[in-house]
Amino acid sequence: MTSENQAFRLAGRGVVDRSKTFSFTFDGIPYEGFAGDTLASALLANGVHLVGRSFKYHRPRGILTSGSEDPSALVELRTGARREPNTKATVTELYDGLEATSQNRFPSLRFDFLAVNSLLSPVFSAGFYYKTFMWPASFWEKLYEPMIRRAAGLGRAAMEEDPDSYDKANAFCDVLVVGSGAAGLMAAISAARSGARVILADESFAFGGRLLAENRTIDGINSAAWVKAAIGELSSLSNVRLLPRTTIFGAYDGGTYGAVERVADHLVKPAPGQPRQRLWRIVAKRTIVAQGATERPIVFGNNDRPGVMLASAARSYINRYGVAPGRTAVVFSSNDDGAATINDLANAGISVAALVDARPALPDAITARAEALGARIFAGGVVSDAIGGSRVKGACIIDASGATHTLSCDLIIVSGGFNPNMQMTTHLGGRPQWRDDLAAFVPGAMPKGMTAAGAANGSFSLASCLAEGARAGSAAAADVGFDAKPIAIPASDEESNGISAFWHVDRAKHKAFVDLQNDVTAADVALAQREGFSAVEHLKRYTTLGMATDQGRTSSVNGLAILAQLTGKTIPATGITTARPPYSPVSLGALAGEHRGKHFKPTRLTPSHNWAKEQGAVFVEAGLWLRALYFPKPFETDAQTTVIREVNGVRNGVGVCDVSTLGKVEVHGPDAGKFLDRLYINMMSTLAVGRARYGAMLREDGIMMDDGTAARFAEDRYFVTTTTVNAIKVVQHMELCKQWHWPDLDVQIVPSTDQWAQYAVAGPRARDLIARIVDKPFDVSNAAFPYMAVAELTALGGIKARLYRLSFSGELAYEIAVPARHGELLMRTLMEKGQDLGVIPYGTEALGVMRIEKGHVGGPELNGTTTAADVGLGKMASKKKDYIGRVLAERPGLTNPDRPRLAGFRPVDRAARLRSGAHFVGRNTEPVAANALGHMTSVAYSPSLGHWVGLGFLSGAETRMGEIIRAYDPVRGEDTLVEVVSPTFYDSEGARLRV
Amino acid sequence: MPSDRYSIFSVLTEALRGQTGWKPAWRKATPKPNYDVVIVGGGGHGLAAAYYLAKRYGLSNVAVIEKGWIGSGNVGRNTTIVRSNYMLPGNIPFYETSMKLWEGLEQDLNYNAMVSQRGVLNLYHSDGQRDAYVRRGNAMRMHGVDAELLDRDAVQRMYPWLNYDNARFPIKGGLLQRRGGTVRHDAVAWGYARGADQHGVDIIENTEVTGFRITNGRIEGVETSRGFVGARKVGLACAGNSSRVASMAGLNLPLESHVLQAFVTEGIKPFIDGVVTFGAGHFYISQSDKGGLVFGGDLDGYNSYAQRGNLPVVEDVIEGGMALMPRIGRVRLLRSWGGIMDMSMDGSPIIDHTPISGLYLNGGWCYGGFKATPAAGLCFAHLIARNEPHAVARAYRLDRFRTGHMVDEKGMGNQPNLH
Amino acid sequence: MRISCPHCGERALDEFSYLGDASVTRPDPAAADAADAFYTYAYERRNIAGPTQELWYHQAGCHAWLVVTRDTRTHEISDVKAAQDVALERVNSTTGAA
Amino acid sequence: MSNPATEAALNRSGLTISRRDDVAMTHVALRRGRRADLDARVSATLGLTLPDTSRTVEAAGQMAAWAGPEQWLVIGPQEAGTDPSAALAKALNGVASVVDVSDSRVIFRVRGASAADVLSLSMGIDLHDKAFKPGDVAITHASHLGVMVWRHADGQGYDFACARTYAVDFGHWLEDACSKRGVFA
Ligand SMILES: Cc1cc2nc3c(=O)[nH]c(=O)nc-3n(C[C@H](O)[C@H](O)[C@H](O)COP(=O)(O)OP(=O)(O)OC[C@H]3O[C@@H](n4cnc5c(N)ncnc54)[C@H](O)[C@@H]3O)c2cc1C
Ligand SMILES: NC(=O)c1ccc[n+]([C@@H]2O[C@H](COP(=O)([O-])OP(=O)(O)OC[C@H]3O[C@@H](n4cnc5c(N)ncnc54)[C@H](O)[C@@H]3O)[C@@H](O)[C@H]2O)c1
Ligand SMILES: Cc1cc2nc3c(=O)[nH]c(=O)nc-3n(C[C@H](O)[C@H](O)[C@H](O)COP(=O)(O)O)c2cc1C
Ligand SMILES: [Zn+2]
Repeated sequence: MTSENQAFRLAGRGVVDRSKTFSFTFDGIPYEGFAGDTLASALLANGVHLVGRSFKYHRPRGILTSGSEDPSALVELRTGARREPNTKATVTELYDGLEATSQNRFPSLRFDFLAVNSLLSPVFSAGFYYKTFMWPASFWEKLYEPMIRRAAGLGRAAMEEDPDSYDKANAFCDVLVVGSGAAGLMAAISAARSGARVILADESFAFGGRLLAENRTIDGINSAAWVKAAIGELSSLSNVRLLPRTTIFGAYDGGTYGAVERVADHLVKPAPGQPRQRLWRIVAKRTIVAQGATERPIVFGNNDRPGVMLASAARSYINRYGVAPGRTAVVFSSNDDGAATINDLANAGISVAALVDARPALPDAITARAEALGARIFAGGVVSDAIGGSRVKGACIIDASGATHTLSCDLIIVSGGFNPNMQMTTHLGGRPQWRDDLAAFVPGAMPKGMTAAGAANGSFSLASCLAEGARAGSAAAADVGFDAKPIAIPASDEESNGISAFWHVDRAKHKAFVDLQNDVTAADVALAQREGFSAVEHLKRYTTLGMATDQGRTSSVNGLAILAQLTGKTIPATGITTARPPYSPVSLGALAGEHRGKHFKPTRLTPSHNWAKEQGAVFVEAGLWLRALYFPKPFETDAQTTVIREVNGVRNGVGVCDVSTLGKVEVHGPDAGKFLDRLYINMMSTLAVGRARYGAMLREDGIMMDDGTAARFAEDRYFVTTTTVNAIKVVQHMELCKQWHWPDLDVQIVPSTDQWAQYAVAGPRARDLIARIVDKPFDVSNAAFPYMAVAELTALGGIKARLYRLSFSGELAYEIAVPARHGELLMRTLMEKGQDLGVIPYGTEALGVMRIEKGHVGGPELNGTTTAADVGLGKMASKKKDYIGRVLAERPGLTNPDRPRLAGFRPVDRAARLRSGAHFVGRNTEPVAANALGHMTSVAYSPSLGHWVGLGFLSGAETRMGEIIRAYDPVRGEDTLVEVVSPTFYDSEGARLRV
Repeated sequence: MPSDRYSIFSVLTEALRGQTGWKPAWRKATPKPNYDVVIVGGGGHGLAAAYYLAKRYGLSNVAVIEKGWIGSGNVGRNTTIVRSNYMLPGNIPFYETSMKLWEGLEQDLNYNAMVSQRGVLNLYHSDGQRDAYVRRGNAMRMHGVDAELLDRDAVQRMYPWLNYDNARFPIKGGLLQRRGGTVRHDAVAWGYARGADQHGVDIIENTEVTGFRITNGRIEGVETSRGFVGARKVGLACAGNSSRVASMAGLNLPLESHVLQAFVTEGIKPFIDGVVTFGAGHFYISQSDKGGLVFGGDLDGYNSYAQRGNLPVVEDVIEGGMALMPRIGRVRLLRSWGGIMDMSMDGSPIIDHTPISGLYLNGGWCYGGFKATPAAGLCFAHLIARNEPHAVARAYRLDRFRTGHMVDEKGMGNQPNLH
Repeated sequence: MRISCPHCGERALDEFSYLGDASVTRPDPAAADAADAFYTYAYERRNIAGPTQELWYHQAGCHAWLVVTRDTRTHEISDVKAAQDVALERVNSTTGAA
Repeated sequence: MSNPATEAALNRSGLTISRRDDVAMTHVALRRGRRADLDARVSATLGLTLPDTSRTVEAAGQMAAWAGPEQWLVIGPQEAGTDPSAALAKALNGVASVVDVSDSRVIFRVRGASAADVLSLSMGIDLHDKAFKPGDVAITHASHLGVMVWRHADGQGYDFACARTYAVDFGHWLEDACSKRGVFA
């Protein structure tokens, strides 16, 4: 059923499904098309050629191609949160309900204010902005640049979060075939028949490449029917994965390819749970690039007018989509393939007004056919200019003698020859090679494992595509060990493909565009050359040629050919710009996949997480961990109140804090002690079994790396902890020391962070509580289990446990650990059994307050630039042994006594608040950099002292005790007088933790 | 009369005569036998150094020797962010000098490199990050540099469409330097080249330095792919190739070459006004005057001399982008590329003498040397002309690692792939 | 890039992390020139353009350190060994010589 | 699992996901130069030979999985009142370092004929029959999460051991991979 309004739909042609009519709108106007159409073919079926406006001059733009190379048929697809700017109508698969809008125009596509830019184009030449907008200087920020920026870009990004989901997947194969034209299909079949694992991907929704677009015969049947049979065979094989709608966009090291599959782009929106697109990482032992070739236009006057179309595109619209791209055509070519388009035009009932070919002589068959069609033949002629505004109305032709002819037509078909799609063969650094006979670049030296076949390889005849594809497929399979036998090459009809290199009509009267999207004209190329931008890469950057969404697929070779003419160099000596991934643009959503929003990074939960959540804990991100920051009571309205309560609860009673996030590592083996001696600045081999020791580690450059404790459970069994943030880094460092520095030490390292739920139980009543948790007869008295004692025991009635008499808070404290699965039980039991003791849970905020009160260093002090001496641990360093970092820690810059050292600070006005990040300057000096003495690293309101306390680094800290200095914080508008004091604010003798 | 001074008048005049009167922006010079100074490397730094040598230090018998086309290195492939929001006293005055030079660049060069001070905003997501930014902001303010601390609401007013509500690492605020922004990268190279050329500097392209002539510990000139070129002084400004070039003089530098990728999307109508950096994922973004979103992230993480990277980092960077800006999911990546970073062992640069008399080094710029271009050029010129470091570049000594005077903003130590 | 871990087989780049030059080893801390040697070891880099031996860590896999021979111009990997094996050989050969 | 829609999707793709909470896991690391002794003692205690390559071996309800060079995980049932690691530590004393890691990881089990197809979409290793055979084990990551995976001897399923603190995230990923991708692969 042909809809009436598809006035340009051809009866009986194409592979669209006429039983499925789809409605769509363009700029709000409703149209109809068929399943199997692209937006472009459906628009053409309805006679719509004007689809957009160009970037700089806002000139009307139409549909130049039928593929992913299109520079001008860009639309905004969909609306609202799903709006997709710059979508190529030529590859947008039509679906029922599709909505598209033209872009870069105001107020409408036909009447666009900024089209005046076109009048100003003599001023807006390439690079004009570098030469102007400089006076007066202040106008740049306020006027010129905002103006330039407003004009930037084409389509508009959605305003809201992308509502669709994206997926990632991995695939492995023996042979990856990129492209499913004649070459790709034969490659896939020959490789697949050998049993190799094959992936065949094509960016289109239909397999077949040009075989669908050309009216050809293979093995006696129509090429589209042949494709169907070939795909039928491939889909029956279990060793083949077919990926339609999938663009291989980049080649990466080690045979890795990036690909994007448009899973649901042909639907109004994805089905529930279905991703919109999927990123494939394909690992291929061998890859066959069978991506075909892209036709290039010829540069002539007004060659950007809607109605100017590539010959191959016209054939696609006729043969694949059954659409007539116009009624009367002028064909302008430089090669047989382009010229032969008159056949397809005529078959579709399009009248051929003229065949203009830059070559002085044409093959007889073509001449004869043109004559038979009644077309005027201009051998050795050119189309100098298109006539018409928003649609081609005619063509200006200059014949071989120089005479001018004007013909009317609504279609100008152009063909300047083909550029193999070999971009991906250069992604890993290869350079393409020039072939004079084809007037094109073809793949040069290929990366390991990659070959090219068919038009991508410069083999343009169908017969050679079929043969080369088959050969490449079996060679690839054989290469990776399959018994690949040569397969029969199907017979194809004959063709001629002569070409002469022709790029640019220099007698054009109007602007002649090289890059249609970025509005780069032949004159711009000449100007750039005149101004010295004559290296291809300079040309590109100065004029922006080839930098638009099509990446110069139809323009860059023309541009460099024109440049070569101007400089008198050959094209290969002129060179070609570097191609980069992606081969065609890929949505950011697909590249991000599912890792966005809350799932941007994994979340790590502590063993007491569920319990803490029940308690209404407020959580904080600590690296990948979620930790309880504090546990507010319903009546507590601010965090400060809660934290003060928690600190007081610990200092006066007992509190429990989940410290399971500490990195934990089992270090075993006869040489474990020796090994740890080399890692820590202090001695660990002398630690008695059943005891723990605080230790510090340096990086090899002498700077503090981490601190923690080491406990010794047996002669050959240590258990060390690291800070939460450094857990992974320290294990990696230990493995390096073990495997690389000292492979002769007999030591085994087992990361065990997740094994243990570990809780600090702290406060004067901690012993009472712990005694109720550990199993009898374990004795927790100070005498039996003193400060820094450790033990393996059981708790909660037979559960394996470890007890450490360690204190971070400065109170009598323990850390008790049970296997993580019992972590929640332990927390609940502690709370239950401690009820009468007034037990409370406390979070990392209270933990932090107490460590600052005690003057323990933490993350802000161990910031990667401080030495052990800087943070007050200088005395811990053993003089009797070597350890990582010892030698370089002795460099003068690190031992200089003027280095800022750790000190404590309290506000002179005890009611004042301290802030970290403030800088210190002398009380009576200007707060300028030259007078800076250090900075505040950690602050807390100390409930124990009733005022704020701070830690920080201060030059000459030892000699400034008691001095009053300024803590200057201009970004927060604060300036506070503080007194320099010892960093230990609370129980400096440590009496409380030894009771 | 050819138009060699750029102005609105010359542009209009040329518009009327079909743009035929423009001269090449710089001459295609061929090497002379001898120069006072040869600069190796026609990137931003080499060209700027030559310009200032000629303009400020009166040395015009200068050549810049570039192995490819000028600007083919990192100056032509960076994310164009300029800022002076550093933390350490060794860095702030230097980068602020650079910022001031940027601010007067167009008038100085008579070339519009589109210095665009639309603000650089560093987001923070935790109290610890906030405090580190406060420390930095305060240090800047004490050096007379602008810095503002924004809370979450203020950030939301500037960029309402960032991910505030459904974020793994919620935005808590940011440190803003309003004077920061972007500069049109290629134009920096071209503008300095044109300026240097006008002061008589020879810019010699497609000529590779292949060795050094050194006699009794003194430099005498450079061997090139076009023969020997004599020079009393030679300055290296080879960025990612510094080690390779210095090794020809027998030097082993505290540098590693790493690949950093950058990305641009299809052009879309402007919506990101300034530069935004995402503190919880390695990601920074701005929008170019053409409309492309220009962004980058982490190093690929291995030594490389190939100007390209691999897929995992592409994904990683874009995951950061989507986490921060969920509205860009349907915007498409247009192109990705890589540059070779001369990563130093503390993340800060080196502008100093080498042990070879007359041979000077400008390197170690890591992924932050674009913003430094004017000051690096100036300080390198000063060093070469006066034989002593410029006051604002005194911390950038080559021997600072030996003596333990590192300038390590990030605290990552001698592990350049972690900076 | 894909690295063939001798223990795990070929894996994607994102399973590994990189450290640096494997041709240098931690100097003797007791030597007279230790300060110099450690400076060179920790800071100076040969940073070769071409085949290099480098230390990689199979972070997301078996936690082995590897010595990977890789060309920094092409990223092509020609050899991978377990670092511990290389180190043991080094230790044995020096003790053997002593 | 938790969500009925997921459940339905799993049913459609013929998959089951379960969590094995009843296992004991012991990390065994060779002490230098004691391989022969270790083999002998393991054989005596567990009745199996520790694999040298990335394989699993099973005997009498116990499984030993290669877990890195010179390291293994011994996995067996967790029974009240017994401590398999303690027993193993005693048996291997002096020839291996033995650590109870039963709680370090959580084991998820995916079974069903299409398991490989579905999981291969999202895992970084090749799960094809020829590449990852029954009994093979791999330490790798899936969707940013570290995991040790082995294929069941009958080829019909996989066990995934992931770090306990990431188990919630990992469980989500697994459900998601198996349901959503199963339907739309
Ligand atoms: C992706 C990326 C993003 C970045 N983003 C930013 C950013 O946002 N902000 C910022 O401040 N910095 C950024 N940087 C860093 C910045 O680009 C560099 O630090 C800076 O450009 C280096 O100085 P240069 O311009 O002189 O280097 P280059 O432009 O690399 O110049 C060095 C020149 O030396 C030449 N050369 C090398 N060897 C020889 C030889 N033997 N003979 C002759 N010539 C030779 C090279 O060809 C090259 O042209 C980024 C870098 C990259 C790659
Ligand atoms: N006579 C001539 O001058 C001439 C010139 C060129 C081509 N041709 C004809 O064109 C055909 C060429 O056959 P062929 O097989 O080499 O190419 P093809 O153009 O038929 O097929 C290439 C296929 O690759 C796909 N593709 C391209 N890049 C891709 C990517 N990155 N990812 C996924 N898919 C991608 C395309 O969608 C297309 O389907 C032959 O029929 C040949 O005769 C003729
Ligand atoms: C700030 C900036 C913006 C860019 N914008 C574009 C662009 O709009 N289109 C484009 O094709 N390339 C763009 N590029 C990338 C360049 O084309 C090119 O890839 C990059 O300069 C590296 O050079 P190479 O790819 O030739 O090695 C941009 C580069 C930079 C640094
Ligand atoms: Zn491994």
